[in-house]
Amino acid sequence: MLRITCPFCGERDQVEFAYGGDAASVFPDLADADLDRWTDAVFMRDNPRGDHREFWQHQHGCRQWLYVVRDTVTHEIKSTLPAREPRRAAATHEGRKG
Amino acid sequence: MPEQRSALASVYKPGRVGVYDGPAQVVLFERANRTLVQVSGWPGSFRELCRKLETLLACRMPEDGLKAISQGQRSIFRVGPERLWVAGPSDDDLLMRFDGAALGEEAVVTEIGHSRTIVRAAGAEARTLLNRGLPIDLDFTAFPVDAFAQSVIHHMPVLVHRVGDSDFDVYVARDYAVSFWEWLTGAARSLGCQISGPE
Amino acid sequence: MTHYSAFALVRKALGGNRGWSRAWRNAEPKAGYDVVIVGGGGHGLATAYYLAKEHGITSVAVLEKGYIGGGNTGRNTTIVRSNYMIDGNTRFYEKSLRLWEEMSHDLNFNVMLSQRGQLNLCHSPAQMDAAARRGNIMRMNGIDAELLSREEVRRKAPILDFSDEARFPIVGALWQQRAGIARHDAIAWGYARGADRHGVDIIQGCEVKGFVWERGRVVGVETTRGAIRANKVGLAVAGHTGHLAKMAGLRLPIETHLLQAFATEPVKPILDTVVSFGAAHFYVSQDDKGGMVMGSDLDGYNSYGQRGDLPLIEETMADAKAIIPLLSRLRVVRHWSGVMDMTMDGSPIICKSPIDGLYIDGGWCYGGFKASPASGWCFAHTLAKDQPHELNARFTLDRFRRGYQLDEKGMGPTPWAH
Amino acid sequence: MSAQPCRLARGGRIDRSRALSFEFDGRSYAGFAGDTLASALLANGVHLIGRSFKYHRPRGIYTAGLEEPNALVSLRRGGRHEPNVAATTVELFDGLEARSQNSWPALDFDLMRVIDRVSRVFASGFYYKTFMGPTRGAWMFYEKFIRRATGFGTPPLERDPDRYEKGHAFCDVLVVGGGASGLAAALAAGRSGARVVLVEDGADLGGSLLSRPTGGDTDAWLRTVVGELRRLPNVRLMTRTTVFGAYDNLVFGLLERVGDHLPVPAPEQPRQRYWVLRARQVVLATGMLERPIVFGNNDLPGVMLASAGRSYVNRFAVIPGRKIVVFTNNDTAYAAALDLAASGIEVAVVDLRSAVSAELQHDARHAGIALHPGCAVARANGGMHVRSVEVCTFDSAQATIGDAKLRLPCDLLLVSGGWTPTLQLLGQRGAKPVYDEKRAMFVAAEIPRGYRVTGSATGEPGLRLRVASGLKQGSTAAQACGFAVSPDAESVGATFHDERIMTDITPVAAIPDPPDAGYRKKFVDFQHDVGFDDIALALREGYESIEHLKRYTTLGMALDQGKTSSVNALAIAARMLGRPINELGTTTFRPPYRPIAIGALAGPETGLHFKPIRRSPMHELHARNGAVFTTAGFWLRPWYYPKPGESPRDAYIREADAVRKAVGMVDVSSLGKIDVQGPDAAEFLNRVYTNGFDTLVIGKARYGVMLRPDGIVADDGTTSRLSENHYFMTTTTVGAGKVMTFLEYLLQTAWPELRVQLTSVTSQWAAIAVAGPRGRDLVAALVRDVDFENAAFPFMGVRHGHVGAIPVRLLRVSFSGEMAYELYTPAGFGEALWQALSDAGQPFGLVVYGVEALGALRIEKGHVAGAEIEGRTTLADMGLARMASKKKEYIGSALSRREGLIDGNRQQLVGLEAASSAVALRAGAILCEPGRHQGHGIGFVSSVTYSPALGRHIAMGFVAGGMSREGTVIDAVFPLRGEVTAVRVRSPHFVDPEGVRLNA
Ligand SMILES: Cc1cc2nc3c(=O)[nH]c(=O)nc-3n(C[C@H](O)[C@H](O)[C@H](O)COP(=O)(O)OP(=O)(O)OC[C@H]3O[C@@H](n4cnc5c(N)ncnc54)[C@H](O)[C@@H]3O)c2cc1C
Ligand SMILES: NC(=O)c1ccc[n+]([C@@H]2O[C@H](COP(=O)([O-])OP(=O)(O)OC[C@H]3O[C@@H](n4cnc5c(N)ncnc54)[C@H](O)[C@@H]3O)[C@@H](O)[C@H]2O)c1
Ligand SMILES: Cc1cc2nc3c(=O)[nH]c(=O)nc-3n(C[C@H](O)[C@H](O)[C@H](O)COP(=O)(O)O)c2cc1C
Ligand SMILES: [Zn+2]
Repeated sequence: MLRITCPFCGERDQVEFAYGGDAASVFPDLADADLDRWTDAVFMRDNPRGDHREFWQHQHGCRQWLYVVRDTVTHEIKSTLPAREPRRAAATHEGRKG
Repeated sequence: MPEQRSALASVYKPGRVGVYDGPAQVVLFERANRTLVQVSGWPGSFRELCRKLETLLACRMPEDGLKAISQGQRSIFRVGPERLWVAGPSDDDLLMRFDGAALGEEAVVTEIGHSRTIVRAAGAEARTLLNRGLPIDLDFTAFPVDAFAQSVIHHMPVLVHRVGDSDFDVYVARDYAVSFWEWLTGAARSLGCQISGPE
Repeated sequence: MTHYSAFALVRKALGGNRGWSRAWRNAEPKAGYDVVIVGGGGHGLATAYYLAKEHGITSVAVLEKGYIGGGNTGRNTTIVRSNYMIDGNTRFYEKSLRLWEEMSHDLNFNVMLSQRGQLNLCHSPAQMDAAARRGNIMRMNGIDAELLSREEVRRKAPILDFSDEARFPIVGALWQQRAGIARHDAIAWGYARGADRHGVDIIQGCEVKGFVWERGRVVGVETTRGAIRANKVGLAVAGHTGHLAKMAGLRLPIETHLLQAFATEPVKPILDTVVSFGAAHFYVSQDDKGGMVMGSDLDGYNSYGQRGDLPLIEETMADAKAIIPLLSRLRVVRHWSGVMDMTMDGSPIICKSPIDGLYIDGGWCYGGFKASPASGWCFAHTLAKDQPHELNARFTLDRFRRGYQLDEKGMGPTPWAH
Repeated sequence: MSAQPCRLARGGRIDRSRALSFEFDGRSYAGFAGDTLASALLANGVHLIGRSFKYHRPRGIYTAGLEEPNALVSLRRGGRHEPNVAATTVELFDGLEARSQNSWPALDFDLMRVIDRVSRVFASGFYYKTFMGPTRGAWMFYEKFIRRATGFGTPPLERDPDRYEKGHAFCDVLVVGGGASGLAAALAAGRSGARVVLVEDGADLGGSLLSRPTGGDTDAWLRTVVGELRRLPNVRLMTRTTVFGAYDNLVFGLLERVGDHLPVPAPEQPRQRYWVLRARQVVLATGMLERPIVFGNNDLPGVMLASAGRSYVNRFAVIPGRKIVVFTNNDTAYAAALDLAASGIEVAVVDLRSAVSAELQHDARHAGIALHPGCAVARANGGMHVRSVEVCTFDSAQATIGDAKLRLPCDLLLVSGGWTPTLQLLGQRGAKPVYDEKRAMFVAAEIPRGYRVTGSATGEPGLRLRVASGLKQGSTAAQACGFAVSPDAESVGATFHDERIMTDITPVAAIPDPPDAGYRKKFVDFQHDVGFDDIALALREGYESIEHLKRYTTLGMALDQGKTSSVNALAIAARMLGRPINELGTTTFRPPYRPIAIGALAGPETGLHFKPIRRSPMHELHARNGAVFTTAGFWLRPWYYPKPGESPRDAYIREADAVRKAVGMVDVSSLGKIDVQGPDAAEFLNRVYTNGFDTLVIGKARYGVMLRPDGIVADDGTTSRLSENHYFMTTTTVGAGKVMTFLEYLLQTAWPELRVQLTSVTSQWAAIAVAGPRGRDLVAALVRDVDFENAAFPFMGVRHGHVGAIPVRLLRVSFSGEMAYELYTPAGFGEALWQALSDAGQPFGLVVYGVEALGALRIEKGHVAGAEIEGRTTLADMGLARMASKKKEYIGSALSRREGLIDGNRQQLVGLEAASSAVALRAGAILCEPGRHQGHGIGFVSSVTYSPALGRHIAMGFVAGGMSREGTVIDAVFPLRGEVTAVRVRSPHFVDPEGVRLNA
């Protein structure tokens, strides 16, 4: 069973969480109507064997969306952050893309 | 205000659950006369909001999502990074007067008093009982008095609050209340359980 | 090679069973082939077989990193059916079922196709409507289907929960008599033996680690047993499609997820059909040995780990008991899992890739066992003719960009929810 | 009831003061508390227990533990019937009933035994080679017979009356195994203060110590250690509990057998309890299991593992034979030989090794044991029970066998082929063991993080060292959890003198047949009847990978999962292939460690409690009003309210009709409700809905549609603006959870800069829709503080008022197309509001209606619902293209412009009506051009109802070309019932297309 450490609630069973999939593909800005970029973000995946950046929601807990790095072979969770934080960080560093 | 009807009204039957010798190891009852208000804010201004609440309620605000602050009849849970639940008796005039005006622009107040049913599980085996469905470590070292956790029991979202050495309050969504009650009393059968009248 | 028959069994038994020959040669890799198929599962082996049989292409190697049939072919719940509704899927899966029906004879290898019928249970009027639409499409395409009432379902499988205790009472079912189960290992071994007879090299313990390139074109593979050249390289590696495609620099509309399966102790026959529960994603059949073979949902997160976990195990066991209460005291003797290539619409991909010389057969999700023969048949066609057969014409990679998804479940691009 | 002819007068760990009676195959026997079914049968001289899986060979008791391959019986009756239970794992209770399996007509006379005579035809994989003719579907004919022949025991045919519980547990150190090393580990960890859970499969603690003679120094040690463990409050001892699986992140699945040792579980107690245990460190003290040697007729009743013989005599005071031969390739079996000889039984030892240590020779001579070194048992003789063994000379260096030397008469043959550490749990974690040639055993190689192995599971046979390693590993595990270990933690090291150390073994797995001996059956996997020859055949045919070998022969796939057979199979295959064992590798260990009942894992999630039920605040009232419920997700919703004798169809038609003619009310509390607040709420809604919400004025509601990112319609509902920054959104019942999650996803992952708060308030509000021409009159009669004039409270208006003291939020929205209001009130007032409406409604002709009538009304009005929003349709497909704002982008807008989504050939929503009022329409029908009923047609019928307003069946459906076909007649084809119905395409707005009624 995955035990995910929610930065707010602590280490919890997987059953409290909902999976949100690949966190590496980011939606383009809504104003960006480029079909290829949207196709890429919505349909295409790196699907790595190893570290995978992904979203989980602490659905039955604080309801935060978390940004998790997890190994897809060992299932070991390497890190967990509130999703809005890396996004914020990215926004200030490289300018907001979406 | 008219009286709220308990979601458990149709299934609540004080008395023993199952047959057993000796005293009950768990006592269950509904805490019917409680209410709940949610106050949310934003990262930049949440501290400020908490300070306002502290003045208003004359009590500290919780720092984390692990431990509630209880004072008198009120308990305050930080259910999210910028979100609080304030629980109190249903005639708590302060909670009834909560609104944006009292707390300012940076607060979002949502009345959720009808959305949860609150059940008390008390007694030596209360912890055993809850752990039949609750995936949270209730050991005293990990979950002392006033600790709380939002989690899930048999697919039903719950908030569990330790209110005493062997007393727990469970907040469950109202539409699940009957199923939760059936689960709870079912799981209690092997422990020796008494249902007392609602509080 | 020995022809298999009851007569041969008796004759060889009299000779102390010493007279049997190898089912397939243990081939050593050659320097090059016309076609190299990566992946020795049902799909890869069927492709090799049909390349040789239908297209006369016999300079073919199947490279398998482990042992043939050890991927999802050897770890699935073996349900075979052709009850697909979306145009593009329907006739492909029916072709597959027809190939299944000929397979034992064609291969001279009993794949034990048991057309015992499948019940797709419905628990609400809305589900019955959806089942009707599916069944009608099947019938219009010459595929057998029936809509059963609760009472008719009870006659087929009296051990399902028809009591007042059922949380999701059975309203009716969609029934396909020609659906059923088959022997998982047999199709790998049968196709291997068939392909071998045509001269195909089956090379086990040979993992593809990269591609050999020439002028932007794939002209072979790098393997743990050296480089092997090929005019065309076909991938049929199931859950590893994304991983191999990445070696070729391709991003695919695929995520790898794990799916579990369960087998119980064997008991005398109690369930004569395949049953799929409509109120949860759960399916069960009783195999010929007597064990109940069961499966349910994905574990729900990307994974290449071939092992499942408790949340889904509990869920599956609860499903099993909910639909067949009598299973309560039967015991699970083993549970295992496979890694699957889940596409963004739940339908497969059989096409030329954007890279010259590289062809893809993948995205089978959890439904590719039944597809093995038609997949091999169509992939062989695509490899041989350099263009798709009309049956796999819609299984393209660009359907996502173009907006022609084949979303049988209407789930959208959340593969873990398909 | 008979006496127990094979029970020793003294000794053992049974309770002679508690005599028990039990039945096997209808005969009564006596045993004692503390017996297993196997030991009690042996005490009564019963050795023949069942027939084998494939060849129906007689089988007896082979072991004294859960690794038992042979002695499978059926237990109990009715709903408690259990097939395939190993008699060695059944604790005896009074009145126990057991039956043998797989024989007909009787256990000692089984007709299917003929198969054994022609067994070579049924060699491994025979079914792949036959049953293919004469016709193509021939297998369907043969399969019936095959299925009847296989299958072992019979399944239960009644519902299981027992309950199952689940528990969640947490600890610092988990110790698996309650033998000497496990107890030592638990003690060391426990003394540090760490929270320790020790799990032992058996009923008693002690593991292999319990198989030693009673009264020795180990018993004293055991008492001390267990005594102290019981006193430590931080240590929990769980017996009769199996760790069946080691899962990710040090989470373990445990099964506690609470009531299996009783005739029926104690009152209110469950039969079994499934535990999910999360540990921080784990110590595996799982011991090791003995394995057989393979030789002719080695499956005969009366052949048994040496350690089992030792257990029976010492633990159960049973003498399993009067004249015993022990056949071994190592030292450990001498312990059994000596203990049995000490009970006054005649024992001979046949040892494969020519050189047996002087010490052993001395002990044997002293005990009067005849020793035959350098010899092998080549065959067990006897029909239903071993009568003698054929002993041949054996050259252990070459592993070659000589001629038969002598025939030793005996009635019990004990075998020891070496030991296999129990490493299944490590294997489940993907840590494959490696073969140690010298010790002839698989030992742990890589040890996963958090795991430790101790005791004989490491391959260490000496008791003193096992205890020492247990203490050590217990301490380090506690330390790893941050607990300080006191110096005395390891002070209970055992001081007792050590026993026979297994230093010397001649690793021979199978004894070749002596020259000119003729064909002999030699079994490797007893439970699946897989023999030596089957392995040879599989390898000959190229199934050389160890996994192919397993699958082709079914080796190790039975209930015992090869616990006694897999190492021998490997050794035999390695020898045949001329390759080292390590090169072949092992097959994969998978959970469960021992078979686990489905019911146990389902726990309390069964029957009506399979999934919880969500109930509306008015649920009880509906039930009292005779509602028939239907499911929507976890919700139960009133489907219709039949009057006595009324059919479902009549009921919904009556209900729908009354709404159009007077007024009706329906419970819509299950709709998802989301409170949306914050300065950016308007902007947020603009981004997630296809239409605009910033322009919505305060006090008004608007219908909105959301797309998935891929441009397909996801959900719909109304959203009201309560104040500048406060919106109240509703969603569909089934879509509620998904929508909430997706909105939070967008806010937190994509647009964290938006200041919006979302709260699910689905449970907070009861909701009632009142609809019909007299709806306003009814509502206005109750709500006195709102002006209901059309101008003051127009269509799509939102107001706040009271019914008596009950606060209500009123939305003038309409799903039915009638003049309608949705009334929202806090859930605890829902019943009171419903009752008030109900009471006040009589004069207005109020009817209550369910979701079927709701469906009828919305179809008449052309509103889409779940059958249309089915995950493949676009806004335009549903005729809602006008809702796609052109002024802004929103989620899904970019991809909704893909060519496939704007393809002119897409199927689009239309209304359909039966050409004649006598004809019924059906949902799920396929729409076709007249007479061209092939392929996928040109569309399908999504929703159907009988329209009371139109007096005929009407439908919604999707058809290529959509409304361009208006007025044409096409075929609705339903081959499942052989029906073709002509239908006319028309606007889906069947009733009041201008909206006169709802604006009235
Ligand atoms: C638990 C479970 C239940 C299922 N139930 C059903 C069902 O009931 N009905 C149904 O129709 N389908 C079912 N499926 C799906 C079905 O099993 C698969 O879709 C199908 O077997 C795929 O066949 P394949 O030949 O493409 O893949 P596989 O059989 O997985 O073969 C792919 C092979 O490629 C090899 N490979 C991978 N990478 C490399 C490399 N780099 N080099 C060389 N070789 C490589 C692998 O070792 C593997 O043997 C189920 C799947 C699972 C896991
Ligand atoms: N002559 C002999 O009798 C002899 C010689 C050499 C070795 N041995 C073996 O040495 C071992 C003794 O060493 P030990 O104290 O380390 O082991 P043990 O066998 O005494 O204890 C292991 C215990 O672990 C329990 N166990 C194993 N897997 C379990 C699981 N998954 N869940 C719950 N319980 C589980 C078993 O029931 C057993 O009681 C014995 O296996 C014994 O047979 C015996
Ligand atoms: C249809 C089917 C039935 C199976 N039945 C059994 C069984 O009765 N006993 C068993 O041990 N394994 C059974 N297995 C599982 C295999 O032993 C094995 O777990 C599976 O092929 C996956 O391989 P792995 O566990 O080696 O990774 C079955 C597998 C399949 C696909
Ligand atoms: Zn959290």
